[in-house]
Amino acid sequence: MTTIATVAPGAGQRVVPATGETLLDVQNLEKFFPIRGGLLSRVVGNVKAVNDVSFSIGRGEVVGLVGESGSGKTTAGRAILRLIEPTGGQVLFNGTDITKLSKGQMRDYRREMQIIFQDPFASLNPRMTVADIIGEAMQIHNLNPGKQRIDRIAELLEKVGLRPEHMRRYPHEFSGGQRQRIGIARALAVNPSFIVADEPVSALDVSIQAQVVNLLQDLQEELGLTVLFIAHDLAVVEYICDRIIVMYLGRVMEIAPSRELNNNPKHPYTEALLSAAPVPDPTVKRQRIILEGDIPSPINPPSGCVFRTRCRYAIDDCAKIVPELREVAPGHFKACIRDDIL
Amino acid sequence: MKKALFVAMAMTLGSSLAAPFVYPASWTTNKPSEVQTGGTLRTVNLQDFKTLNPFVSSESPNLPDSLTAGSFLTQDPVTDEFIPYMAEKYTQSADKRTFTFTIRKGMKWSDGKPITADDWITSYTIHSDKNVGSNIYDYMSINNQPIKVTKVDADTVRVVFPKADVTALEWVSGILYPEPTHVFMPVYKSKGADGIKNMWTISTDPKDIVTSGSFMLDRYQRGERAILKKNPYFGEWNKDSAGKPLPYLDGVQINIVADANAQLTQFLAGNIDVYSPGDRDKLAQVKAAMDAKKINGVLIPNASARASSDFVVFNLDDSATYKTKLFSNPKFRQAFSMIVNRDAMVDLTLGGLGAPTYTGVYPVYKDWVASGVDKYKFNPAGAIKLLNELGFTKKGPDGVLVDKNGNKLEFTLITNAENTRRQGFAKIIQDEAKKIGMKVNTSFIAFNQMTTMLDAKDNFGRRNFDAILIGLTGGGKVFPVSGPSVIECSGLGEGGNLHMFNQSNKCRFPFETQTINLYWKGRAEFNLAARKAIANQMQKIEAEQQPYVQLAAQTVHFAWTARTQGELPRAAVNSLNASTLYGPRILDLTWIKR
Amino acid sequence: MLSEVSVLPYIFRRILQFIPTFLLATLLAFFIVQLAPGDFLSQLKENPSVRPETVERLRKEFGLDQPIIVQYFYWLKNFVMGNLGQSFQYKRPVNEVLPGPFMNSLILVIIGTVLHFAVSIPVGVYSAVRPYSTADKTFTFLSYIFLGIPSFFFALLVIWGMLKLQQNFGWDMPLGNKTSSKLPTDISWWRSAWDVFIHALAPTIILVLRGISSESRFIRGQLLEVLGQDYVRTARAKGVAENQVVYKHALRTALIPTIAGLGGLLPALIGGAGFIEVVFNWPGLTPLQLTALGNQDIYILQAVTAVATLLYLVGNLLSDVLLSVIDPRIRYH
Amino acid sequence: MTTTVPTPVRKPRSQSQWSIVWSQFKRNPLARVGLGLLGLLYLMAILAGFLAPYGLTEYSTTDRISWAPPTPIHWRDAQGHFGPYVNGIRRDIDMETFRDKYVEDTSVTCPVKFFQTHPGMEGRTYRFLGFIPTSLKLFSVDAPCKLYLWGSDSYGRDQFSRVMYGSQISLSIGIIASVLTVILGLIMGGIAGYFRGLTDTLIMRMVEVLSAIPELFLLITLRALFPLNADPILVFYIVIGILAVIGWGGLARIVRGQILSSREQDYVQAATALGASDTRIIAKHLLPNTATYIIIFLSLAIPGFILSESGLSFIGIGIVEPYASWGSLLKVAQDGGFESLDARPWTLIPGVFIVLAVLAWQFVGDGLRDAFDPRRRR
Amino acid sequence: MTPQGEVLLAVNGLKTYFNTDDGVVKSVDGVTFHINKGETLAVVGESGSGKSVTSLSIMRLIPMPPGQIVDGEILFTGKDGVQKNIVKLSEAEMRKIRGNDISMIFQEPMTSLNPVYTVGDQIAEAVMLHQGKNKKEAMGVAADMLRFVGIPAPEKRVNEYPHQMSGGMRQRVMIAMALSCNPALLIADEPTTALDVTIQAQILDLMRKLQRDIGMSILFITHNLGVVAEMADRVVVMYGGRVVEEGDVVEIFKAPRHPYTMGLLNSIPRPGEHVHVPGQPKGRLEAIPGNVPNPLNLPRGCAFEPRCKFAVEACREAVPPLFDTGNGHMARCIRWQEFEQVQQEVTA
Repeated sequence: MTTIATVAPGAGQRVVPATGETLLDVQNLEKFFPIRGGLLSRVVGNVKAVNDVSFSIGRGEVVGLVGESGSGKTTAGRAILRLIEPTGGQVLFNGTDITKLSKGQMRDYRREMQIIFQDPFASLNPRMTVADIIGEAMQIHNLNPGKQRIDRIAELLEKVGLRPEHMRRYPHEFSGGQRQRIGIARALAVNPSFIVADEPVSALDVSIQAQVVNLLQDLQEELGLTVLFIAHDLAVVEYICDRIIVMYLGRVMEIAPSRELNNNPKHPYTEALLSAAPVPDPTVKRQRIILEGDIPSPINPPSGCVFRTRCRYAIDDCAKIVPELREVAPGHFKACIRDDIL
Repeated sequence: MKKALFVAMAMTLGSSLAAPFVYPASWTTNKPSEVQTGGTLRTVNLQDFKTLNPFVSSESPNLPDSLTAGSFLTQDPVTDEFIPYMAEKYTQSADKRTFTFTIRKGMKWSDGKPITADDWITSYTIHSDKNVGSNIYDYMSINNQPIKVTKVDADTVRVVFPKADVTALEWVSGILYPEPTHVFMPVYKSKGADGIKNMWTISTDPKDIVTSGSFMLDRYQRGERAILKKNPYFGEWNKDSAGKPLPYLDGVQINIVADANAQLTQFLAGNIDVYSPGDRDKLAQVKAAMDAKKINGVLIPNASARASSDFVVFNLDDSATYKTKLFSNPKFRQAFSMIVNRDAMVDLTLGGLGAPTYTGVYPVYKDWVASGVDKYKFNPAGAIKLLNELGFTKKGPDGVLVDKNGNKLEFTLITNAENTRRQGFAKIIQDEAKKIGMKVNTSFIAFNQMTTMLDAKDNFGRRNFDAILIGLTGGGKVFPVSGPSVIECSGLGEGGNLHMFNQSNKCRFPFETQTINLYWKGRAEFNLAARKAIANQMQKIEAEQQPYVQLAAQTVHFAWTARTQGELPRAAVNSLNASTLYGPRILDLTWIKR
Repeated sequence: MLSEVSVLPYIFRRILQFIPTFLLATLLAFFIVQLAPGDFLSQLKENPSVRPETVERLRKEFGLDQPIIVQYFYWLKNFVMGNLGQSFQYKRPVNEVLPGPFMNSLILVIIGTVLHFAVSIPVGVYSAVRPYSTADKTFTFLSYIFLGIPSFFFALLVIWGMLKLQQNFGWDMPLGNKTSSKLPTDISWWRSAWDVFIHALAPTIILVLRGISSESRFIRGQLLEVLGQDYVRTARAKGVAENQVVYKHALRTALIPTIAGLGGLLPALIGGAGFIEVVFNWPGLTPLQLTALGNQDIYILQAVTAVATLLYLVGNLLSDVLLSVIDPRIRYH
Repeated sequence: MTTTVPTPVRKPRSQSQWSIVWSQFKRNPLARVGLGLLGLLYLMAILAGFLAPYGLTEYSTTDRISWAPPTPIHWRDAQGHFGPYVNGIRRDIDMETFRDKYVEDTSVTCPVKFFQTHPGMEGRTYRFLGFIPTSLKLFSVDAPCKLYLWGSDSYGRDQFSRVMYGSQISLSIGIIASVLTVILGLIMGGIAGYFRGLTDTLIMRMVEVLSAIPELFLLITLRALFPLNADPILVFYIVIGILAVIGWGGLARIVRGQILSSREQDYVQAATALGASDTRIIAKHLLPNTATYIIIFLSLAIPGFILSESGLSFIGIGIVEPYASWGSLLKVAQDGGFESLDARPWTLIPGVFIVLAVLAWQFVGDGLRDAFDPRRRR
Repeated sequence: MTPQGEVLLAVNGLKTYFNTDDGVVKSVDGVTFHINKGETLAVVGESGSGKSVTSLSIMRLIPMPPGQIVDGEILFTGKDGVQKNIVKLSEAEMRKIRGNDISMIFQEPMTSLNPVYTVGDQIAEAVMLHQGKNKKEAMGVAADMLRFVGIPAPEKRVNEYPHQMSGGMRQRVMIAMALSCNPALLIADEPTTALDVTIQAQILDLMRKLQRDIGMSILFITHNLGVVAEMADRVVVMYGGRVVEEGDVVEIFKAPRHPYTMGLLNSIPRPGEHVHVPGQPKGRLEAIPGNVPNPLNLPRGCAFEPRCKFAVEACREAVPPLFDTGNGHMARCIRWQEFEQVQQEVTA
């Protein structure tokens, strides 16, 4: 089932293959935010939020994008949808580079690519009813005109586990979990094939998280959606994703199928991340790998490997060489120069 | 001690050499025996003084006038006669053009230097220098012919007028004051006009200000007050009828306040001694405070009419617009005069304290106002009749009269926003006009803007107004009719003259030429009765032609605290003899009762 | 120090940004005043004896015959060299005319600023610490009333009241003006300073009453909000006494917006002092400006505008600097 | 803030933001008082013609009356009939006190009549609710009597009627000026915030310039530029327009800030993701978001402009004859100085109305601000 | 109730209510539990369960009004060995306890430090307040404490402002501040919720180490069961303002006796346990249906009843009592005895 594309070593173009037919292909994606300073407000530096990120996602695949705050995972997710204009690289959707599209052309692609947000409070316009919120997309793209629209909204609400009569209410009348369902219904309104789920459960109460995770899983299976699932919590990602991308300081550290990543992490950062997550079992007493210090500032990231300052395996070369993302096992990629560890 | 002795010796010396000027006993109600010397008179001015320089001062009242003694002659406030003051005597030539003045001996500047003939020449020379920009530069000539002032010898000055003129003595007493040669001449010679202009500012050290008058500057606190102190040399040549040196006062305090309400506050609080209530409200306040014994003082309400006028002037341009043609028709102006409800103006705007006016001679000149000039007094029916004659026979749907060409009887009346009295007059005109179908729009704008309108021309060469409500003030007692700047219709340059209804520099109407001719005839007429007859003739023409539609004149009121003494006899208390700063009194004869 | 390194370029940059604002404001003012019909010389027309050629001569002398833009650049050049031009009315350099009224206005503004903060901070704090108490409600009610009365009319009422006190009780009230006319001329400096202060008091109070009314309520709201902040809870959890919590931990941050508004306060007070200076007969900038407006004494107007603009800019700079002192987050960013 | 105070989830009531704000607003007693007061004042302005017994400029130049005090209303006449009536008045100028003296002429009695029309009296016709021409008055007395409920001015015009008519200008001024300010502020702030870059810099510099130039100076000089024969009321509204032109800066700055921050809001991102156009985002998501602030701004700016109007009258560039506003009526009292306070206190009534209107708007504004602010909700 | 070991703090029948316009919110409604000396007690619950209000009640930091401690007692034995009822103490007495006997750290390290004072100042303030040290000595203590909590270069860091530090560093500062006066009890209100997982590991590690060294008790408030499993000796589970289950940490995780606890445990994905394998059908989490209850509108009976799959008619009628299920394990469920079988079924 795994098709392996050629990896051109050292070349700018790196294609990290997807499972099955490729839907989304991200190549050398870059997003730099300029920092202004000095007397005349000139650009004095860049926040390299996303730096040379490449991966691809197959149709129907659920891919997790994991990283701590400052890793650039949310920026990457939004840059793929051009909600933030990327400063470099390509995003091929069904073979079309959407970064080159005009605003008008992009509008058509927006029907295909949707996003679900983290904060169920901030992502719904408080002044619109549920029907307006879900119907807005249909209005923009002229879908389901007239009476059909109401039916479609009702159908969507039922699909996400709400009742049709909820459509006349306002967001503030719902709980966090219900709002997140509304956000999902909005994303589904245009029948997208690809969804970026940007930490969709992090802001929810524990008992509600499972509901939403289950819902997403059901919808993904039912509609055959392709999902990029962004999260900081490996446990949730492992649970629903086929493959996982681990990011740190704007760069990809490791890409691997979920089980492979969990059982056999190849990158020291992934190893630490897995180790740091607390296990809800008081009888298990693990030896922890505790990373020292903080995540460095993305304005001034370490030279060479960005993780080296916290890496227990770091050697002198790590400061000199920017590690390439390379395949170390079938479908398993890592950006680390050391093969003698893990 | 030594100094006092020296001063006393100087005084006796001075008096032995020269005869001092003795103030007639008739100039004050007080007997010399009652007078107490010392004390400070506290008065008030409505704006900050801007300069101490007599050559550039243009405001009124101003400090240089307060600090000057006067000139060769002075006008007796009671008899209106001109009597020698800084001149011991004077002679007049047979053609009445040349006057020769012999300077009084013993006069001194406040720094002790003698006042000489040179000081008049200095004054004349500098005021006559165009580049100085003196406010009285234009007074230095009459009808473009210069008045000549020359020094005959150290004690004698000759003044030659271009022609015989009844106002010559007024000029001599009121325009040309001597200025200290030893202060100004060196600067004028070295730095010219610019040097003069930079002298004697508000911030100049008071010690450097040299005056001839009874007081000299002690201190000037900008925006707050001017403090004057007695000029020690003045008393050497100015005595009261009992021979006491003048002035009686030690000092004068001129407080500066921002507006008329603040002025009233200061008087009611007992902070100032003299005050002229500007309108009925303030008069009532003063009266109430005096009745309630909050202030111990004297109030003379309705002392006389004011020396000023308010009138409406129309744009009588020779431009072929419908409106100027209408305004140029005397019937229209007569009709307009007949809708001016002057009684209502007096009653409602002036609170009953005033009188209707029909001519340009201010009503304070009781003897000069012609009788029978009220032909076009308030008479709406008469106005309608005249307007009918002009073709305004029917009213439009909005109640405004229209003529057969459909022209509406509508115009805009402008007056200045600062003046509530004029706005009140405009309002009454507007309301009365409306009743007969004449639509008057009112517009209240800044005074500067309004005066600009009088000669500002639009792209078609027309002046851009319909009618303006404005007033005039100033003038002497000798021939108190409107002066040449107001009535001269030709021979004047562009702008700047007050011939408001016609500034085309051409005499459009026969009455214009008639009036100016009569005026110059009057200026040369030395017989009072004949001169009055000429003034009557002029007023008759004015009343018939209505180039300026006169409205109403306010009366003036005087109040002072009981400690303030030395006012003019009641008969002489009127707006012409009262000073804005000191009220109806001569400052030199004023004293404080303790 | 780190702070100085990062603050100085910031201030310098602010000053650079001020220059276009200043130029635009003064140019605009210059144009507007010249657009109005008439000029300083128009008033000479009232005088029957001034001839047209006199007016023309003076017009040339004052440079009023030049195109406006030429006049502006001429003014600007002189301004840069410290020469504010010539006042037409005073016939003196504006440099000499302006300082007096400016200082007088400044007296009101400085006493006003002190009063503004000295009253509004305690009142605001008290109301925030005891919200909905009787005192809080009273302050609120009073501030509503003071916000509702037109200041010029309030000034008239106050003067009237003071006059009645003086007339009926013989108390010597500071009825307008800057100094008492009754004092002898040779008094000590502190006696005359006291005299000025007494006279400045009533106008200043009326001047700042509106500001105090809104500021105290603003501070109350700010403080109430800060008192609900996490770090205030932290301070309480440490066992810090309540008044320390309020004054040390909460007030400083609560005052940040107030200080940010300081920049606007100076010109607002100078502007707001206007009516009150007129009614109270205070020889400040507004009476100067009003007579200058009436007489179209353009260089006075230009100077007042320039001073007001500078004050605005300096005020902004001042509040920026103060903010960086009070709030380290600004200093380091 | 963490969960120190539990924020109760409200019972599911299907309410919009607005109905929540309204229910919050209703809980605030001062806001309720303010709203009630405003209701009364604006009703008064709408019904001014009906409530005012006389026309705006109605007075007599023949039967002259000046500063008449409030007319006493009598209830029981000599015959014992019950019902309101007034006596005729006689005026003298007292040349001792220089004040007008009025004596009731008991031989003349005129009943106060209700709901009378006054055909043929031009000054008294008005348009009821703005369109029905009528001269129906709530109350009036026939000549020769005068009914001055709140005294008269120096021309003998009825102060009560003038206050009624003046309310139309005073109360509309605030609304017009603040709406103008809001429109300008929204447009300029919206442009600056949405387009950013050079446009933003230019607009913000303009804001700075406008706030740097003294307001008084701008008002007086710009006022001098208007055509003279323009209707005074039009000129006055232009002055108000100038006020708005001077005053939009603060609002623009805030609108700009709000737009800059709302652009980053997730729901705006969501709309972008859905393919919404710029226009749609501005109109449906960004501007409505500023609505809260705008409403509060309006309700607090309006009293400011009502006060500004009186300030304009004070410096003589406010509304002029024949029109009247509370500000110009108060200016009459101000011009009278102490005499107004001592001898004719009824001239201060317009000032009371200014204070009331400002107070009421403040109450409402503060109430709205609290109601909109979830942190201030009770 | 048989407390094992020496009781440091005992909360008995605590009721903390808030008056809102919509009615009285019974945030904490009769909560009873205790903490032994040297023990870590975890209080678990979701938003609105009353766990934070409980901790603030212990500190007497409930904003009053609108909050009010209506009933109950909080017995605390401070460093002086005297047992006091915190509810009855005067404000001045309470101030002596806060930061000295009982310290608290909060969820949001970004907002819990005063932005306008240096971290040194803020730590020294507590030291000066409770230990009577002067400013200089207190700053020395502050530096020592920063070193103690593992902040590098503490002498330099005392002069820094909070905004110059990362979230993890700030939380360390908070801990340093809390421990500066050797408190007997540390209340940690979700101290790692806002932190990244690697930083969370650091902080949890630090707290464990510090507790070992100092021997204080910790009241650990959290919603993260993984953190509970790692940190706690005993656990109190709260729901709808009441304790629904209490017991030894191993007991709670192995044999929960309340459906809510059971639901919580089942609904979280466990690291490494449910890893998805492509091509195989995905597993499902067992979610608790329904929503977190509205504190204004709690059911009359068991607060969890509307979401409980085991609910019977009797659950609706009255609030169930807290049943002692043995071994100091208690559960507020009338069907607790039946769950032994259910538990076995599930694990089988």
